Order: sequence, then structure tokens, then C-alpha cells
Amino acid sequence: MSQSTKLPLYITLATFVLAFVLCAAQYPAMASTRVVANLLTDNAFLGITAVGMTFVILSGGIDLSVGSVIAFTGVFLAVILRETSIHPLVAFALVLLITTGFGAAMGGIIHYLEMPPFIVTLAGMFLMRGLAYVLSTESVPITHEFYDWLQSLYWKAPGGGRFRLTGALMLLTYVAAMIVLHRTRFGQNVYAIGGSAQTAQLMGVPRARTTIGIYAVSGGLAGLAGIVYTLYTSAGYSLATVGVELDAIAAVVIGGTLLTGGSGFVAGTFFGILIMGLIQTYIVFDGTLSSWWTKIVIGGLLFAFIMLQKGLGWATTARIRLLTASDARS
Amino acid sequence: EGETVGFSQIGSESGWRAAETTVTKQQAEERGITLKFADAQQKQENQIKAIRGFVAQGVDAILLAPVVATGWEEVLEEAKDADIPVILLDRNIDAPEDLYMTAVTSDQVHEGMVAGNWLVEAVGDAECPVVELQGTTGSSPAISRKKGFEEAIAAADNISITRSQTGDFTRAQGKVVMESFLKSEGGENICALYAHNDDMAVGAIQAIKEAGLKPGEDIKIVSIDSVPDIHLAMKAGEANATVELTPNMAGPAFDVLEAYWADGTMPPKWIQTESKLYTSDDDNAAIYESKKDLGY
Amino acid sequence: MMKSTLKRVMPQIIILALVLAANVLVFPGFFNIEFQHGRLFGNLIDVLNRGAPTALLATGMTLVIATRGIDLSVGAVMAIAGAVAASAVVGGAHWTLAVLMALAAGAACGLWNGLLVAIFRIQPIVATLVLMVAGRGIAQLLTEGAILTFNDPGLIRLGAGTIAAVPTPIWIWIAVACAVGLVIRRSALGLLIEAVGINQTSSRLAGINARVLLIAVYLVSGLCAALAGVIVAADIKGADANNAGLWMELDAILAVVIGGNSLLGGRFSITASLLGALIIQGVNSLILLSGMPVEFNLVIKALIIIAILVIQSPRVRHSLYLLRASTGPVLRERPKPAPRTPQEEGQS
Amino acid sequence: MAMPEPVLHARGISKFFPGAIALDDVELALYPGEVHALLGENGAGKSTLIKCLTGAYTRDGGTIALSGVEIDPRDPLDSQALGIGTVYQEVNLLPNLTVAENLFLGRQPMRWGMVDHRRMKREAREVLRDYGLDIDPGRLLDSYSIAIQQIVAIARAVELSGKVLILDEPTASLDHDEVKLLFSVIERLKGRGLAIVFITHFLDQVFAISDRATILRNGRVVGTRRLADVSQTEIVTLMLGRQLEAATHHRAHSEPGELLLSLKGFGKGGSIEPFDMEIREGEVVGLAGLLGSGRSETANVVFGVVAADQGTAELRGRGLRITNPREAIRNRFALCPEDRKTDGIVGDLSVRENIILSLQARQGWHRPIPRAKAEEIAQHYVKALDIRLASLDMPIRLLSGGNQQKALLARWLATEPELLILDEPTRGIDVGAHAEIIALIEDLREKGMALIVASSEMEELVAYSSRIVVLRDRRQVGELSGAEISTKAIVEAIAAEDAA
Ligand SMILES: Nc1ncnc2c1ncn2[C@@H]1O[C@H](COP(=O)(O)OP(=O)(O)OP(=O)(O)O)[C@@H](O)[C@H]1O
Ligand SMILES: Nc1ncnc2c1ncn2[C@@H]1O[C@H](COP(=O)(O)OP(=O)(O)OP(=O)(O)O)[C@@H](O)[C@H]1O
Ligand SMILES: [Mg+2]
Ligand SMILES: [Mg+2]
Repeated sequence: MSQSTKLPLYITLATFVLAFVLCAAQYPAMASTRVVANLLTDNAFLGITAVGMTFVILSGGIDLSVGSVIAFTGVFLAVILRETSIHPLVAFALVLLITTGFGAAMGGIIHYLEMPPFIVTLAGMFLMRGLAYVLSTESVPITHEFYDWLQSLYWKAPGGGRFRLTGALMLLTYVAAMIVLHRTRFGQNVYAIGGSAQTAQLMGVPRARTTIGIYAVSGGLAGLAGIVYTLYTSAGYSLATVGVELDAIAAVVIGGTLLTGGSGFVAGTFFGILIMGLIQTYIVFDGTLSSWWTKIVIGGLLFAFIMLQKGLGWATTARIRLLTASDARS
Repeated sequence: EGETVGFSQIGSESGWRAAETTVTKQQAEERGITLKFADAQQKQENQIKAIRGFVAQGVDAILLAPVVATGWEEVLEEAKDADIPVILLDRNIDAPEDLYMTAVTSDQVHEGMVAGNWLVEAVGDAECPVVELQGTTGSSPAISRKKGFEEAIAAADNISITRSQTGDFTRAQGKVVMESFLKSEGGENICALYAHNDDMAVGAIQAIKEAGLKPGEDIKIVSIDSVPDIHLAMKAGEANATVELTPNMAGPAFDVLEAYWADGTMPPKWIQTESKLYTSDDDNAAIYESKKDLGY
Repeated sequence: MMKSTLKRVMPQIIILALVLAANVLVFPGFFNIEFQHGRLFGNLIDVLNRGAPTALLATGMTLVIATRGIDLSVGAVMAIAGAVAASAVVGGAHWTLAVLMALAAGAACGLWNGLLVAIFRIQPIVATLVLMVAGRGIAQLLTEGAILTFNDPGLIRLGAGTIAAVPTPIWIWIAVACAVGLVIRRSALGLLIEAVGINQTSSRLAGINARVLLIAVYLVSGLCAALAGVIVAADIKGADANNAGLWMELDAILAVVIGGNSLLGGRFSITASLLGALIIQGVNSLILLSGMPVEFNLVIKALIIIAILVIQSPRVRHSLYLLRASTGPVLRERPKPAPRTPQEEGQS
Repeated sequence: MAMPEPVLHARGISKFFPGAIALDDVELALYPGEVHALLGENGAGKSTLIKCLTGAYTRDGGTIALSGVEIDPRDPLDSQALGIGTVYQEVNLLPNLTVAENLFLGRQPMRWGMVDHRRMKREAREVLRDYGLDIDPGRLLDSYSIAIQQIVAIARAVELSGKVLILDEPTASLDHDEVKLLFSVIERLKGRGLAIVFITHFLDQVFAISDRATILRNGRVVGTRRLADVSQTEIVTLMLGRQLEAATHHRAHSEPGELLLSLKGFGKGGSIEPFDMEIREGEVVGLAGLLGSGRSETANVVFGVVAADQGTAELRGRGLRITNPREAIRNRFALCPEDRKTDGIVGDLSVRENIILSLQARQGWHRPIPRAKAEEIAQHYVKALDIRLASLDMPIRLLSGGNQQKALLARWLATEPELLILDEPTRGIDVGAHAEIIALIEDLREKGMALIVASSEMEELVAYSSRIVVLRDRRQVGELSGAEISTKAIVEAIAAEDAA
């Protein structure tokens, strides 16, 4: 990819670094390993979800079901570990199978019935949340030594920060996603479909397979995020992660991916997640905002980021146009 | 002496919670405590983030109003490692007791029972079909208040729940669902309404009035929370009873903290707030006046 | 003209009929309407009455979606408008003034969205996400987090009152929908909006003022949302900034889609969206009347919606069409619809 | 030449659309090493036939045999795998991918199971060099002109075609040099034994490169001819089903009328250098130049698509500022843009609505054109321009390319402009219609309309222009008028600057 397409990525990165420095200047404690470790651990499940969302948005779609899928995964795991004696790893495999299959089914409906993703995944969102309720309305604790063992895997950095397994898992997911998106045919097909599904089809991109694959990835990663969420809270709760889909979409967009599809980077999403985490950490450190000001500030920061990106985008395209113009003249 | 306390609040989903936030801030101010307030917008993950943020900042204590009972071990362990006492407000959690200093809560099952007992007493032997407005599906008050109420009326054969739907703890849904109850059961076949919170009851009262019935007489109304507007309704004879859930959970919590800071006194593990029953016999006008400025 | 509209909305009418029939199945008295205490009273009236906010939102949302946009902020705008109206009457203003102020607030919100979309060219879903997040905070700022109760009979009448024995919200949504529909179809606005939704560049080059048009549709959406917000607040005699209109944007979008309108913009039918809103309300009523345990609410709703959407999907409709055609005069086309040709697609 | 077995043999191909029979029992046989031209009027069914062959459309009847084996490609992927490479009408590549990625989509070079980007770029550069393009394949396709995109599309199709290469109007947006280059590539492929289908409306090109031609009319094959055996007139007669009137000659121009528009130092930084231009009523100003010379930019800046940032304009002596198309239209300007797909048609609207769109936009939203009136206007132009369609209510995207172009012309004529700017008005238009449009331009001029026409076809410009402005590198470099006008003079004007 050329420099100019990577620009939004660099802009996002620069924004994050700048914002972090500003925050740390105001609250020196924010530069501690604790805060850094927290950024990773606390956002692990959201980060993983956002990877799947990046695939979907790159292809020009959207997946509103992820929050519900996470909740369903949690409840499913909690209930199955309570009711049966199967090993959590088996349960993980089972739940990943279900969520991936669920994603694939939505992809199939979107492709074969030619229905808009927004609506199909909205119905999926109702369905998964509903299924979670049916499994259990109460929050179900998970107690299993394997869970305890997984949770005990962390590296305590000097300064008290705990780098946990889930954070590492998130990083791993990003690396894997980068490889898939930029180094495999499937990844290229995702971008192609995002550019224009019809043209991609005329160019020989297997549209059905790719669409189904994309939503399967999103469903599967939401399942993985669900597993991470159970590790995070040791419980399954049907009311958990309401509205997470919007957080994930916001992170993807802040990361510089176009909602119209075809342009963006999963690495951008990573910084999008970190920026959102930073916003929240900052609000906690500040600690004086009322409930409503919290919302307004989050909305305002979202707006500020989008405008900043827009502005930088305009500035650079104007420059590029000037450059090409002089090219043509020379 | 300038202690800093972090307060992780669930959100501001109801008037009661807004009042709790207001009271907590007032209490902190009165005692010269710096309060760091974090609104979690209904999300557990945000609460966990907030707690981790408080730990990273090195606050002197943390107040936590947990959105759900499970999933706190890990983060509370981190607080414990950092020697920061944690006090739970208004709900208890499923976690080893050594992870928090104490819990200042009401007993939500008990609240449901108080409401149920009142109804049992109020109807006596008369046949009484009850409709129930549940809280948000899956939320812990909805589950506990349902359970407590059912236990209280279990013994009374004449009282039974005929319809039960969720009203999401909101006035609007309370009204909508009550409208539907009135039609599907017939207003004359409903003897009482039990609502998991006052807001839904207030909505339902309006639905009953619009259907041409007299709330409080034709249909008895009992609910929980004791927000100002329900006292207004009780004063007008449109509601019959409410069980108080005090928004002042922070007061006892700060008392505990101050004692602990002073000489290391450890409190008991559970400080139960009173679940007081108010009926139309009380001076509802006065109660309304006393509550109306608390930010409900 | 009339006939073609009827043909366009036929699927929605059939689905609505099916949903209402299902209601009768679980509650035989569903169609009973009585005259009680000066107002019509019955489940059918409830569907029309309770469908009012969704119907109002869907009216504005249809226009926004026709331009290839989306408005996620309507729920938050409802909360703002309710809060504005409530604080105005509580502050002593006449209720008409309060309503006007609420509408002004809605218009301001719409204008904001419109500016972001039309002038700053931010993708509609993100542009309106900003107000969706912040708007509820603004509403809470106005009510300070509490439910702001009021007792102004004029204002309450808008939500809980009746006119000629029929609940006021029904009059309001029908009037607004008719007004918007008439203005759109009696003027060239419909055509221009569709053109902008299908191909904005071409439209601009053809001399259409796409920017003003875009701003206008978001404005209308804001106004509709404000009206819905006032109704919801008036209905419960209080502005509940936390819960008013929560997740309503999804219902509104769903109504538009059930109405057979494409999220990719272009051709639209407000009538069909309104039927979509009634279908959703019919499903809600079905859930309430069925008396099933609450934990099944969402599953039932999801399954019904999926069924409706599948029936409506272009693919299935095409098959049904062929099925019908195969009994009539032979239509020589294969079951598989031709993929869109390269020329066919607009810009993406 | 003893005919070997055909590589591709399609028989009895039929395709029906609601209200139209696009193809009826069409037979097409392609032999190895031949260039087979597919000819026909706009809407004759050429593109539809291609799509049926490659599986982009499901055909309603007929069989296709590839090297004697019956095949049934279900989608373009299928046919690609079978060795049939295709360039569809209008560029169909992905603007959001790089040139290299476009070239190699679906068959990226792999290394250890992963896409080898470096090799891909290197190979892309090599492939494109064969087509005379020395561009950075790592840049987004979007950053290059339509012409370059077209060449990339051709290169891609060529790389993909093992047996058959299909080119649907590949030269519509190419310049002479690029066409020449394309032909040398075609010759090379021919040598390799590929069968090539070539669709175009330029008959000279047909005769220059093709061996045989199949002519379609109204979805039926009206004949297959060996080009060595026929004359151009015969082909045209077959296509049109009638004789084409003698080509229009440079008609004597009547005296131009009053001065309409005068531009001084008009320009836009980064787009077009400042220029002066005057145009009178009853005058056609031609814009000539090579690809990227700034013809379209000139047209766009006059119409306010991009607002000029310098210079002044006067309309009938009164000062005027045009910052957007709406103002231009209000001043009775009209611009028929170059890229009809993205800038012209509103695909899902009916032909009728597309035709009245600008008129309606000018009248304002509150004064809708009554249905009957719209019908009448549309009907009028459909007849006048001979637009082929099943019904006025059909979405314009379903029209064939050339007919879309005519419908767009109708849109602008309906606004009765005083200044009509046409950017490549004859692109993709068949010979019959071509002559009609030239006649139309002359007619309009006679009626006193002022026209600015940008075109790559110099003969055409010579035919109708009163004056010709020559552009190069986004700059006006010369002006020819009256007797000076000739193809040679234009070429010289361009070349003279080249030498300088
Ligand atoms: N999907 C469709 N539905 C209905 N009619 C169609 C459809 N696609 C094409 N047509 C019609 O089929 C006919 C053949 O179109 P086609 O695009 O094959 O013409 P063409 O020969 O390629 O013309 P051109 O030279 O203008 O490109 C046209 O009349 C067109 O309107
Ligand atoms: N060699 C080139 N390299 C990069 N971009 C080019 C090149 N030639 C042209 N372009 C781009 O292609 C676009 C077409 O240029 P313009 O419209 O001015 O040319 P034109 O003379 O109208 O040619 P035509 O309309 O025949 O394509 C311009 O925006 C220009 O930036
Ligand atoms: Mg064609
Ligand atoms: Mg041009």
C-alpha cells in the first residue's frame, strides 16, 4: 500500500501519542505501567471484537450482533460449565463453533437473500441476546480451576502493572488479522468487496464465500471476545456488553477505516481502541464529571477525533492534488 | 483531612440512582472528602476500568455500586494488593469476603417480602389476582424483588400472580405494559399491582386512570424505592404502599471509613439499610417535601 | 397513482394483517373497541397509539435513508426534546411555547447532523453517532438526571389526551405523515431526494442542491424526533432523559426496512414505513398479550422479524413472483435473477 | 485458411429481459488466432452477449462450447478459470486497491502461503511496461486517469485469458497512441493463438485489426463477414438495416451572432492554467488535445464543477461568477459530462425522470413538472434522438451504454441552454447515432446555441467546430479558426508545443 493510503493510520497513531503525552502531563500517574497494562487488559475483549468489526466494515458491511454474541458466549460457557463437567477448553471450542456458525449464517443470509447487513445483524443481535436470556437471566459465576489457572497467568511489571493473558491474546489477534488481511487472498478479497461488491464479482472474487467468511470471522472473534470477557469477569451475564457494537464501530472508525468499506487498516483499529480507552481513563482520573457530562465529553471527543482526521485528510489530499498537478506539468 | 475516595457508580438510569449519586456527593462534601466519581454507563467493564483507574491513581478508598454480582474477584484483588479498602454500595457481590471491607446494602429479597406481606395483610381473605411489573430482565433487583414477593404470597392461596411482564424499570414501559394487562385481563379482574420500582408504578397509575378505573381503590398498588412521586400519588390515594430503598448508602460507608482511618476499626461485613414500609397512613406530603430535592 | 401506491405497499399490508391475526389468536378480544369514559378503548387503538413515536421517527428516517444516510441520534433527540418541553412548562412557560421550544431543539439537532453530513462530509452513521452519545447527556443535563415531572394539562393532552375520543398521538402522527407525504409527493422533493440518494455526484451536476436537501432531511428527522419526544414525555407526564427513546433509533430503522425501503438510498415510500412501524408495534403487542415469560420476549421478536425480512428479501420475492408467473402467461426468465450489471451499480 | 475447430462456439444464445428480447438465437464462433469484431447499434445486444458468454448474466437458452467441450460458466470467476479474460464496458476495477493488486486480484503470487507483495509489484511493473505505462503499481488505482485505468483493465484481462480475450469497447476512452499500443498487444496475442472479441463503434479500428466481424441487430445476428471481403458501407448497412446518408460535410457556418460568454484569465490552480476564451451565439468551440491535456478541466471550470479561483467571466457583457453547477444552469449553461456512469446517470431513476431532472432542478422543488408534461418532454427526445428503450419507466441503468449517453443529452437539451458544453459526446455511440449527433450539434449551432465540445476525435471536431482550442498539459497552446481547421493543423499544434 502506498504512503497516502496509510496516512489515516499515522494520523491515528500520532493522535494517540499526543493525547497520551497530554494526559500524562496532567496526571503523571497515567504514565505508570499500571495504566498501560490496564489499557491492554480492560480493552482486550473490545479490541478482539473490533478486529472482527474491522473485517466487516472493510467489506462495506456492519455487524450489530457482536455485543449480544459476547453476552451469549458468556452465559453459554457459564451454564455449560455449571451443568456439565466438560473441560473449559472443550467448551471454548464448542462456543467458538457456535458463534462462528452463527456469523456464517448471517453472512449467508446477507449474501443469498440480498439483505442489508445492518438489518440482518440487528435481528441477530435480538436473537443472541434473547437466547442468552433463555439460558439464564441471572448472572452465573464460573468456578473452575482451569479458569483460576488462566487468570493467574500474568506478568507483574515494576510499578504494579499486571500484563495478563487476555491482553496478549488481543495483541496476537491483531497480528493474525494483519497477516490475514494483507497477506492472504481472503484478505485481499475483503478489500475488493469493500471497494465494490459487483465489480469484485466481475473480477472473479468469490463473493458468497468471502461474505460468509467475513461474518464468520466477526462472529468467531466475538465468541473469542466472549471467552475473554468470561476470563475478565469469571461469570456469564445476559445483560453484559449492551451497546458494545457501537464502541467497536467507533473504534474502527477512529482508527481511520471508512464505513463505506474498502479502505483502512486493522492496526488503525488497535489505536482506535487505545484512544477510546485513554478517553475513559482520563475521565476516571478526572473524576469530577457527572453522569451526563461523561456522555457529553465522550461524544465531544468522538467528534473532535473525527474532525481532526477529516482536517488532516483534507490537508493531505489538497497537497497530493497539488503534487500530481505539478507532475503533469513537468 | 483531605482523603480521596473513588466512587464507581453504575450510571444514571433511574431517579433513585441519581439521588444516590447526589447524596454521596453531598456526604463527601460535608466530610471534606475528595470524591472521584466515575459513571459506568451501565457497563461492568467500565466499572472495572474505573476501579483499575482508581488503583492506579492511588485513592484512599473505593466505593463500588456493582452493576452485577459476579466478576469482581480479579479487580478487587488488585485493589487489595494496593491496600485500598473497597466498600460495596446497595448491592452485594459473589466474592470472597476478604476482598472488600463491608457492604452497605438493603436486602432486595427482603424488600420484595415487605411488599408481599403488606399485600397479604391488606387483602385479607379476599380473592386477589395480582399483576406484576418486573424490572429489566436479568437485573439483580428484578430477580430478587420478584423472589421475595413470591415467597411472601406463597402461603396465601387467595393471592396469585396472573400476569408478569417486564417494564424495564421505566415509567413509559410501565404504562404501556399496564395498558396491555388491563385489556388482556380486564380491569375488574385485577386486584393489585406489584411493581418492582416506583417509576413503573407511576406509569401504571396513569394507565389505570385512563382506563377509567381508580388506582389505589379498584386496583391496589404496591411498589419499591419510595421516590418522591409515589408519595405524591399515595397522598392522592392513587397508590397504597412503597418500600423504601434509601439513597443514602454513602453515609454509613463514610462513617465506616472514617472510623477505620482514625484507629483501624474494622466494620461488620454487612451493614443492612432499613427497608421501611410507607403506606397511605404516613404523612406523604411531608415525605415528598423532604425528598424532592435529593435529585430523584 | 393511488393504485401504484397500493401495489407498492401490498406486502406490508399482508404482513400487518398476519401480525394482527396472530394477535387475535393469542387474545380473541383483540379487535374489540369500546367507548369508555370519553375515549375509544381497545388493543387496536393501543397499537395505533403506541406506534406513534416509531411512526413519527420512521417518517423522518425514511427521508434520511432515501438520501443514503442514517440517523442514529433520533432516540437522544427525543430525550432532549422531552427535557426541553418539560423544563419549559415547569419553568412556567405556556405549553405551546414549550412545544415550540422542543421543536426548535429538535431542529437544532437535525441541523447539526445535517451540517456534519452535508458540509463536513462525515459518514452519516458516525456523524449521528456523536449526537446519539452526547445527546442523552445533554438531555440529562437539562433534567439533572432525574425524571422531570410536570402537570400542565395542555402538554399532557398531547401524549395522554384524546381528540374526538381518539388518543392525540394518533392524530399527530397521521397528520405529520400526511403533511410530509403530501409536501414530498406534491412537490418535486421526492424526485430530488431520490436522485441525491442514488447518485449524489450526478445530482449535483444536474443542478440539484444536494447540500441543502441533505440538511433538510436531517432537519425533518430532528423535528419528527422532537415531536415523538414530546409525545413520550407528555404520555408519562415527565421527561425521563435516561430512558426516553432509548434504542428507538433501531425500531425506526427497522420500520423503514420492513417498509421495503433500501438502506442504500433511492426509491422510498413513507406509507410503507408507517406500515412497518405498525407491524413492529403489532409484534410488541403480540409479545405482551401472549403472556409468555419475559425471557422469551427478544427471541420471539427476533424470530418474527427474521421471518418478515426473509419474506421481503428481493430473492424470495422474486421466487414468489416467478411462482405466480409460472401459473400465468409464461415469463421466460430463469429463477436466478440476473446479477446487477456493471453499469447498474451506483458509486459506492 | 482452413478453419480449425473453433475455440469458442456459442449457439442459440437467448436472453430475455422483462419487456425486451436482448438476444435471440445468437451464434458466435471464434477461431484461434483471430480478432473477431462484434458490431451493432447501441442496444443491439453486444454487451449482453458478452455477459451471457462469461456467466455475468444467466442466459435463457443456448449452449457454449470451449474447444469442443460444452461449458456453462455460472459467474465471471468460472469463465476466468476456463481461460476467458474479459474487459467489460466501462472500467471495472477497484479504485480502492493499488494498480498491482487490481492486476493480480485472485491470482496473487504467493510465497510460503502468503501474498508476496514485492513480487507482485515487480511483475505488475513489468506487465504494464509492455503497455507503455511507466507508473507506480503501488499507488491506488483511483489516482490514475480513466485511460490508464482502462489500460490496466486490459492488461489484467490479457493476463487472465488463456484462450479467449473479450474486449467491450476498450478504446472508447483511449487516445490514438494508446490505441496503437493496444493493437500491437492484440497482434502479439493473436500470434499466440488467442481468439479475441473486439467490440467498438470505431469502424476504422475494426478494419485495422479485425479478421472477421459478426453484426448484431436488435438481438439477432444479421451476418458474419470476413472483413477482407466487405466494405465499410456494407458493414454499416448491415448494422443499421439501412443505408447511412452520405457523411456530413463541413457545412458552411453562418455568421456567429452576439458575444455570449467571455472569459479572461480564467483558471483554477492545480487543475487548469488561466486561459482566455470567447464564445458567440451560433458558434462551436472545439477543445482538442491529448489525454489529460485539460479538456475536461476546461469544461468543468466553465460549468463551475470546480470553481475557478482566478480570472473573470462576462455573460453578455455582464459580470458573472460561477461557483457551482446550479449557478451555471441558472445562467442557461449545460454540461454533458464525460463519465456518464458516475457523473451522469441517476441509475435507479426512470429514463423519464432522468431526462427531466435538470429542468426540474432549475424550476425548483416547489414547482414540480406534471407527469403528463414530463412524459411529453421525454417522449419528444426519445424520438428525436432515437433512444432505444422498452419503456420510459425503466431505470436508466438498464439502457445500453450508448442509449444512456443519448438520454443524458436529452436531459440537457430539455433545459434549452444557451451554452451547451459537451464532454466526449460521441463516446460509445454507434455510427448511425454518431452521424446524428454531429448533425444535431450543427443544428443547434444553426439555431443560435453556443457550444463547447471536448472530444478525442479530431475528424469530428474538424467537422463541426467554428474554432478549435488546442490544449496541452492543462494549458491552452493554440487556437485554430475558419480555414485553418484541419486534423493536420491540430496535430501540428500539439506537436509544435511538444518540440518547444
Ligand atoms: N437488466 C436489463 N433489463 C432490461 N433490459 C436490459 C437489461 N440489460 C440490458 N437491457 C436491454 O438490452 C438491450 C441490449 O443492451 P446491450 O447493453 O447489450 O447493448 P449494446 O449492444 O452493448 O449497446 P452499446 O453499444 O450501447 O453498449 C438494450 O436495449 C438494453 O436496454
Ligand atoms: N499521465 C497521467 N498520469 C496521471 N494522471 C493523469 C495522466 N493523464 C491524465 N491524468 C489525469 O486524468 C484526468 C483527465 O484529465 P483531463 O480530463 O484534463 O483530460 P482530457 O483532456 O479531458 O482527457 P480525456 O477526457 O480524454 O480523458 C486528469 O484529472 C488527470 O489528473
Ligand atoms: Mg455495450
Ligand atoms: Mg476529458
